[in-house]
This record gives sequence, C-alpha cells and structure tokens, in this order.
Amino acid sequence: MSCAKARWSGASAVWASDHMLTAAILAVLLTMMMALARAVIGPTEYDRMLAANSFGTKTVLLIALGGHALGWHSHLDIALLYAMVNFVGSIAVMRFFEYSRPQDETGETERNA
Amino acid sequence: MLFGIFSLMTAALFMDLDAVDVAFTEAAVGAGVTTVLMLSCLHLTGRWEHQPSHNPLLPLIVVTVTGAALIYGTLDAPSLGDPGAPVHQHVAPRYIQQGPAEVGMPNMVTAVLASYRGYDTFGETFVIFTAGIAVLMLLGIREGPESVPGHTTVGAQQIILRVVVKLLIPLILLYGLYVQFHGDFGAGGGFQAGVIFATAFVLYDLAFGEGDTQRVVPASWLPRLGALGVLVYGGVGLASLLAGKPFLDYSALANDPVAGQHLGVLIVELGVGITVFSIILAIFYALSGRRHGA
Amino acid sequence: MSLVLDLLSGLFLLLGGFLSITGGVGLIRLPDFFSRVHASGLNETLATPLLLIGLMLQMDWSLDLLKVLFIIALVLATSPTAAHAMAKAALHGGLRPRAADDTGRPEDDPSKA
Amino acid sequence: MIELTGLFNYWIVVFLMMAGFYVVIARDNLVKKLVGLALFQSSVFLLYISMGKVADGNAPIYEPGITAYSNPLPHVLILTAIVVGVATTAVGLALVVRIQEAYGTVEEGEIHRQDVADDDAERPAPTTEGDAEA
Repeated sequence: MSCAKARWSGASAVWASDHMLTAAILAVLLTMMMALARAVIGPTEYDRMLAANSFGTKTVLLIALGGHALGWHSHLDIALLYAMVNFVGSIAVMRFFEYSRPQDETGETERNA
Repeated sequence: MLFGIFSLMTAALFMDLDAVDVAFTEAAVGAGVTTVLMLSCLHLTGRWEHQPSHNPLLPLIVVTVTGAALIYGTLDAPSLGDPGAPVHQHVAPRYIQQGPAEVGMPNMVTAVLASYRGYDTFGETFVIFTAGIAVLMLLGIREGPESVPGHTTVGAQQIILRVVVKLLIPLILLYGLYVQFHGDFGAGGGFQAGVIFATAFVLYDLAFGEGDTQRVVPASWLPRLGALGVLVYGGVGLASLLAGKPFLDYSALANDPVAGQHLGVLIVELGVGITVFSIILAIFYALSGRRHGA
Repeated sequence: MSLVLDLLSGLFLLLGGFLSITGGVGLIRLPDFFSRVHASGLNETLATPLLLIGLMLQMDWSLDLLKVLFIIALVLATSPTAAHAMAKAALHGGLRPRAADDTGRPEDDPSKA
Repeated sequence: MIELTGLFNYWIVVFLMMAGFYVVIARDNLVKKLVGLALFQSSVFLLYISMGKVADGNAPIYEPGITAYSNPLPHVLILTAIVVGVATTAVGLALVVRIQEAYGTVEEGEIHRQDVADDDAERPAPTTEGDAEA
C-alpha cells in the first residue's frame, strides 16, 4: 500500500480528489432526486415532510460542495443559513400537522377530494 | 408543501447566477418565513380544498397561449450572460467601477442598495412597514400570554426538540448579528438579518408556545420597533439634509465622505433590519395568535 | 502531507457520497414511514459530516473552515432532532409502525409501499 | 440554433410564470391562489437575476484583480422585492383569514354564491344584478 502511495504523484492525487468531489456532488444530486420522488409519491404527509427535510439537508451539502467546486463567492454563509432555516421549516411543518390532526378526525377528512 | 423545496432550488439557482445576496435573502425568506406563514394561514382556513368548480381546460388554453406569446417575445431578447445586453449599459458600470471607491465597501450590492438607491430602499422599508400595519389592522395581535408560561401544552412531549432549540437559538441570533454587520464585506445586510432574527423567535414560538415567546418579545413592542426602524432610516436622511447635503447623502455624516458613506450605510441597514425583524415577527404573531382564538 | 490530505479527502467524499445515495435508496425503497425516517435520519447524520470533512480537507486555512465546522455542528444537532420530532409527530398523529402490528415481518402491502 | 440556446433562461421563467398563472386562474381556493402568485413572483425574480448575469462574471463583491462582475442593480431590486413580497403575501394571507372568518370558506365560488344570496335577501329589487357586480 505504501509503495502504491509513493508512486502516486501529487498531481494525480489532486486529480483523484477533484473527481471525488464531482462524484460526491453527483451522489448528492442523485439523493435529491430520490427525495423529490418520495416527496411526490409519498403516501402520507409525514413522508413528504421527511423528504422535504432530507432535500433541504442535501441542498446544504450541494451548496457547500458545489460552491467549492465552482468557486462561488461566500457560499458557506448560505449553506450555514440553509442548515438553520431548513430546520425551522421542518419544525413548522411538523407543528402544523400535529395541530391540525384533531380537526381532520372531526369531519375534515371527508373533504379530501 | 413542495413550495419550500422549490425555494431551496431557486436559491441554488441564484447562486449560480452570481447573485449571492439574493440567494441569501431567498434562503432566509423562502424556506423559513414563507413556509411558516403559509402554514399558519392554512391551519386557519382548513387543509383541504374543494375540487375546482369549473373546467380546467379554459385556463389551460389561456396559459398556453400567453406562454407561447411570451416565448415568441423572448426571441429578440439578449441571451443569457451577454455582456452587451442593455441592462449592463446604463448605470451599472458606474456602480461597479466607482462603487468601491465612492462608498468604501467591497459589497456593491449593499452599496447600491443603501447608498445609490437609498430612496428606493427607503420606500421598500416603508412598504414592509405598511404591510405589517395592514396585517395588524386586519388580524390584530392577541396581547399577553394566554397560557401559563412554562406550562405550555404545545410540544410538551418534544423534550429533545426543546433542548436543541434552546441550544440553537443563540447561534441563530449570533449569526443574524454577523449577517447584519458583515453586509458591507460579504453577502448579507439588514433585510436578511431581520429575517434571520425573526426566524429565531419563530422557532422559539414553535417549540415553546406563544406565551413564552411573548414574554421575551412582547407583541406591543413590535409595531413600535418597526416604526423605530423606519425612523432611524429617515433620521439618517434628515441628518444629511441638516448638514447641507441632499436627503440620504451620507457623505455629510463625517468629515471624510467615504467614512460618512460607510457610517450611513451601517445605520440605514440597522434601521432596515429592525423594521424587517419586527414586522415579520408581528405578522407571525398575528397569524398564529388567531390559531388559538379561532 | 498534501498527498495524504488529498487521499483522505477523496476517501471521505467517496464514503459520504455512498452513504448519501444509500439514504436516498432507503427513502425510496423502505416500506413504511418509520423505516424511512430511520434511513434518512441516520444517513444524513453520518453522510453530511463525512462529505463536509472531505471538503474541509481540500480547503485552505481561513474563516471558511470554521464555517464548515459550524455547518457540521448544526447538521449534527438539527438532523437527528428533526427526524426524532417528525417520527414523534407521526406517532402522535396516529401513524403506527408496521412491525408493531404483527410479529415483525412486514407482509407485502402494495397500498402502503 | 446557438442563438436559441442562450434564451433558455427566459423559457424557464415563462414556464414558471405560466404555472403560477394557471394556479391563480384555475384554482378556487384562495390560499392556492396566493401560492400561485408567489410562484409567479419568483419567476419575475428569476428573470431579473438572469438578466443581471454576465458570462464569466463574478459575484459583485469587490476583490482585487477581478474585473468582470455581474450586474448588481437587479440583485438590489430583487433582494428588496423578496422581502417586500413576503410582507405583501402576508397581507394577502391576512385577508384570506378574515374572509374565512366572515364566510366560513376560502373557496371563491362559494364566497360569490354567498354574496349573491346576501344581496338577494337584502334587496329583492330588480337592481340585484348591478349590486352583485359591485
């Protein structure tokens, strides 16, 4: 293993890690697609909520990684902000469902067209 | 529900278009505040909608025709990223070339926002203030805690959530301050910071209930705070007027014009931040206070 | 030194990307809400720090490193909390884990999956 | 064809705008209409921002050695517009809430029916139709 490492030039290691970055971005994008699919098909609201939350976290990752790869300005500020706001959004949605559940059981469900 | 996701994507798109500040705002506003407000309203009006009573075909045709016309219209438009487009010809080059020297801050967006286009921003702040007042007139804030503080029913089961929220809120507030005062150098400024601050309190409200939050920030403060923000902004303008310069010309605020600009922008951003924070929190109080009363 | 860093970074990014995709697959494939919460929650909690550490190893010393560290801390705090809160809200709202109904072997139920 | 591919940003904007427009005119639910308006609004944001983009430009934050920046002016306009948009959306939501309290529904057709019924009950005079219009 150490022999193999020694034969690697610095340039090829940079090349490898650059491609790892690309691969990681692609992986995150793929996960976002899956989360989106779950959000669209999700049978219950909770599934949608979960997918949205997951999607948000992956967006944080995408902005952090992609911003680094593309050299965006101050992308980390935005990623940080996202990580906060996404949490707030998830909690808000959760609260909303928790509140509105009893109403559904008292006759609102029939209207679900 | 998917609206939140949509705004996340929009912000990522803005990033790619170099609009750091806009992405920042959209991130702060779209995912958090808009979702919360929409949900509060949905909660009041019921979650399910009736089937549309009329045929969807006619709107579809209207939309298709309009869209086709618009797309036909775009054929003459300058293509994406063309530096020769008319947008880039008039005042923008001056902002870019002279801005850093004249206003003395690297972030041109903040410079244009607060200094060159100070009138516009003053107007926008007023619009926000007016909108907040309108919401308050329509709904009103339920004053005072209706539940015994510390014994809220909401989220009483969610102990983990409460602890994490408690840990998180100082961080969010700190970050809001950073955004507020770092706006001269990087993405950020009063609008975003105000929204972030409001988000922190909204989070507290969501986890601990109305009563506790109103003990921290009483609802009666908020309209006054909003007015204070607008007054701070206008006061800077008046100060420069009294110093013998045009309204909102910050060069008059210090001996060195650039330092004066910097000072003016800082104060103005602070005013904007205060207004945005208090108005958004007031709107949230108004919408969520109805929840229990209705 | 930089060679080791690059290799490590690539390793972290690869692992993180793999975990992220695994979470996405779990989000799509698992049969009910609670297992999906577990897939997404656990994967986010591990994949995000891995990816971000991989990113950190590629960056120069600056304030940005601290920001990434903040993002990691934030995601580590919020992601499990959000997952926990959502699962609790779902349980509170009347959703039951499938395995609780029977002996633990979920039968094939096309209406739910 | 190369000319055309540079225009795709407008097409995305048009698509978004029309999606929002469709929601506004085809849905009865007032909250849905507001969501549609917000969608419409963000398509306009996108239009402005994409117009401000300069190829190979950088974010408009001054750094030594960089000469090409994207246009900061649209950014400023849209930045304020987003926050103002939230405030105005909130006004719309507040109105919807009041309508809900007054009529017990947020469906447009239902509200209209109640309005017409109210007018009929108040004034059975032949001027009913004109009043319903107003």
